[in-house]
Amino acid sequence: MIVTSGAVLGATLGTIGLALFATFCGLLYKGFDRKIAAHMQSRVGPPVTQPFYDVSKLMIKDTVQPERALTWLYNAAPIISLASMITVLLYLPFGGLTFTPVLSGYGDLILLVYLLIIPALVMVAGGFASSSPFATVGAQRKMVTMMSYEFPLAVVAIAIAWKLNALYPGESVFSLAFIYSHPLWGNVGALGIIGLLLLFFSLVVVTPGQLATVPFDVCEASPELAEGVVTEYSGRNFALFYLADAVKTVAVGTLTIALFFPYDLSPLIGISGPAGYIIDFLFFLLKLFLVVILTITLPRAAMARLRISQVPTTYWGIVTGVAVLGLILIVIG
Amino acid sequence: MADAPHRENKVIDEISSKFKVEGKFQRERRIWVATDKESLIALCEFAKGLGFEHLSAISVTDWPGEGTFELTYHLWSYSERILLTIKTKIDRVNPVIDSVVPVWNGSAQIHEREMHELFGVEFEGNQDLAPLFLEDWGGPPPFRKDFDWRDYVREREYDKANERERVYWD
Amino acid sequence: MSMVTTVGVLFKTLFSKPMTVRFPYEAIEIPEGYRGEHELDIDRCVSCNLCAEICPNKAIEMVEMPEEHKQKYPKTYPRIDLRKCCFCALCQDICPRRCLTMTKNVFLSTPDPSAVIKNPMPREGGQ
Amino acid sequence: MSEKESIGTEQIEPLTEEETEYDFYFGPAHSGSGNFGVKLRVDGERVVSARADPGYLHRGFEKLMEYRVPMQNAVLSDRLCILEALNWNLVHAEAVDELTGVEVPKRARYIRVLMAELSRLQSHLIWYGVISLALGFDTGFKMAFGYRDYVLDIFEFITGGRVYPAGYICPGGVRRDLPEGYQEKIMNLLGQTQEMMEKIKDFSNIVFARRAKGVGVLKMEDALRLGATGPVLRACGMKTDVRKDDAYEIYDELDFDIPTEKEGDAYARCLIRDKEMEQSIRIVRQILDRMPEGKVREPEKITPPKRVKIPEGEVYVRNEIARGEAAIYMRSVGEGEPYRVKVRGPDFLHMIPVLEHLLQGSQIADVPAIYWSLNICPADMDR
Repeated sequence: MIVTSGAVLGATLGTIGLALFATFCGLLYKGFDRKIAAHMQSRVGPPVTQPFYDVSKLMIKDTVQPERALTWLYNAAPIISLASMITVLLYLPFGGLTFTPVLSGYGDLILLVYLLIIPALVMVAGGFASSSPFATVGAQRKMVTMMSYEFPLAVVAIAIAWKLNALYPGESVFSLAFIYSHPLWGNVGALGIIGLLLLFFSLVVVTPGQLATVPFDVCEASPELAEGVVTEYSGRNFALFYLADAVKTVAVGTLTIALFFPYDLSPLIGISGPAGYIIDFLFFLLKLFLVVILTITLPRAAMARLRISQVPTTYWGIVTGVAVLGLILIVIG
Repeated sequence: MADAPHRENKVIDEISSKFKVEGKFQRERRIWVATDKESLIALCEFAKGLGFEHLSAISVTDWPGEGTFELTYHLWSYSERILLTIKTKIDRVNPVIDSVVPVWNGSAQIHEREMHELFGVEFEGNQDLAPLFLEDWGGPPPFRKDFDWRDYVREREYDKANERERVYWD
Repeated sequence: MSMVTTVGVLFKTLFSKPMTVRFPYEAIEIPEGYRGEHELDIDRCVSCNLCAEICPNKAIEMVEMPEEHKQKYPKTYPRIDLRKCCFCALCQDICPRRCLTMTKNVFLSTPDPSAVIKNPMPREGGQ
Repeated sequence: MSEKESIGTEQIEPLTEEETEYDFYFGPAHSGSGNFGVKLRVDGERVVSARADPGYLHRGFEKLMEYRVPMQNAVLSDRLCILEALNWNLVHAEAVDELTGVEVPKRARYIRVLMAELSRLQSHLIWYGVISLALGFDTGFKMAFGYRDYVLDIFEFITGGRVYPAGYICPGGVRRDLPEGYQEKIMNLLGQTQEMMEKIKDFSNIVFARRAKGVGVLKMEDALRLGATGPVLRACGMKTDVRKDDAYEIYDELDFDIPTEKEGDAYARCLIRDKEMEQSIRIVRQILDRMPEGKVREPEKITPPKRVKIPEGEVYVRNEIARGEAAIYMRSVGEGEPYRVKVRGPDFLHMIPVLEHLLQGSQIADVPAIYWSLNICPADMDR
């Protein structure tokens, strides 16, 4: 795969564009999430643009560094976590079918799953580096959560790839562009549909684990660990972690859409050309909004936090069982 | 409680038969017994036997005039539904008394620890009399009558320049 | 399953009116008898000093009037230091002439420290 | 780099194998603990031992009360624990009444119990809010404090202050009569509280129950030994309530029953609170039906501090407040100010002996659940 200068230019422009879009969209969706969670609790809640105020305020605050921290790792962790999050975006298909991922040819689903680990891993390293007992316990818990949700995530990826391979032998089934353009709902039997639903359910349960929102926010459980992993972070460092979290919300949401709802609106209503692109893009944003509400806001308002000992049992026990069952059903269906 | 005074008097008679103390029936469900320092532990064990298993509070009243500390043990019996208060006087200069932790272990220990910190009463037999509220407090036990906290604070913190503080001090 | 009822309640609340009130724009009406800022009707005050005695925090002090009002109000009148006051209204209850009363005004935060000392002012002078 | 010599990695001595325990401070500057600290000796996630570290809210109430007249002490008494200011007002007012031997008018006694029960109601709502925050259930916390505000509106309407009634229940009765139209305001408040209690039942879903069940189990004999009282003791199965055993005010004329549980764990303590809220609503309803007419305070006017005299004597008054048994020992030698006041708050026993006993051997994740299931309030422990 020779790399032409045009591709490099396209990639850099794509990266900058995507990074801006994802941060803006991530913060906006976090604002929606807080607003809707507030109304669910019969209160008014902050304005939708509150995350933007938060980040801008954090940017102007100065960073306080603990004396016993491992200075280089402590400061590098937020930067790496945001950078790795943006690289994840390059492999994700945004917008409708017409927008192929920026680096579509160079990576695929497996790479994506591993890239998603880096931000969490770096946050853990930052937690250990800040050497506060709260952060240390928070970091240990983050590792436990990471190990637990990787398993069902892998099962979901393999199940879909296996089915695609069965239907279209010889294609590069792991490439996201391919997955995106061949939805599975149409061509699986009745059992397959149930299998896909089970897989979708397990991916929905994995998302709060990845984003550390209730019921899996054991790593920054405020009543126990006073902000947990990010206890010692403040000012710009904390702002970078906050942005990485926002971008991760968008990334995980887009992954869910890519795997399960890659449909477009424009062919249905028969508009093509630039108008179709815009409609597809807006439809994509709507889908992302619904996914974010379903996976983050609803559990946040409805459930209490799990104990750290319950997190692995839930993931390895129930969620993986559901995912494997889904896999079997797809195989038969 | 139809037979109100009868129950309380029955308890008083039982106590005064065993110990030479004069019990006072104040009102329904309230008995006050004064005893001397030596027979305190025996009386407490006897009271616990009678059913007074809830040690509600231990309080110390400071009588600088008589030069004594007066300790009051407030005991409640869930079965009899009566409150028995045992009072005893100890010398004020070196206030030492046996600890009731063997009788009510658990709640007695923390009450005594507080009274030790605020009045300086030595409870023999209570191992953990560490400071409770007032960490690294330099002055004398603060709740004694002769400790005038206003002078203590006036020398240290009263800054004459601040006009608003004048009301409190002069 | 109880989780379904929880989600049901959440969606019902989502579409009903929130309990919270957006304070600067809408406000819950403060009832009568609320213990807020003091108001002194200086003409009926006989300076019996009861309010200064009963005040638990010694927030009230009896002071002479400034020169220009001295001949009209020769006695001493209560000066209230709002920073010490805990708004318990004991002074209002004990005042035999009911001339020291508490209004409903609780918006007392002010940047300038001198505004917190309420000196006794004649009525027409206004607070 | 700051010019101060900062500790590089080589100076941090590595933890040897057996020394895997380290100290873990839960509070006081901590989002989950109020102004009270617990020093936990932790091995990984397991708490080896706990040592309470009180004193952050010690204002020396007992000494302060020795320099003030009973009316001023009444204002002071609602700061003993602001989460249930009116209950503490009642304890102090009764102590002074018993010393002075004043015959409190009938209407004042009814108003006193009415306000005490409303204060218990809002204190239980805070309890539900805070324990659901400790378990991570954010909706419960926000809704509980929302509905508690309706109770505060009633306090504002009757006593003139939302959180601080400023000695509304004072020696001799209450400071003001009930304003016009209090009946239907309180009736629709009870409706709103019932609405919240339905929501509490709907919200007790699997995740909430799973976090609290079997956590912080307290056996009955430990509870008695460590001096636990009130809901903590009733959750272990002991059927006792100071309002029934040592009846004060008009509780002997009201009928209500005492809910008890058996397991004695955090979830049982939560169930006890829900049942007690129902009982409180029942009491308030009975009082509203039988509110007599008449004066509201024995000496109508407040006697000036110089001429106040408390007759010589000593008294020990016990009340059942939301957290447990609250008591005041008041000793007077005939002057205007009490000679000695000993305040016994229920949390003094719940937060040091009981908490240290329960935290031993628990998980870090359970510490807030245990901590807040005892409904602790550092104010009436430190005094």
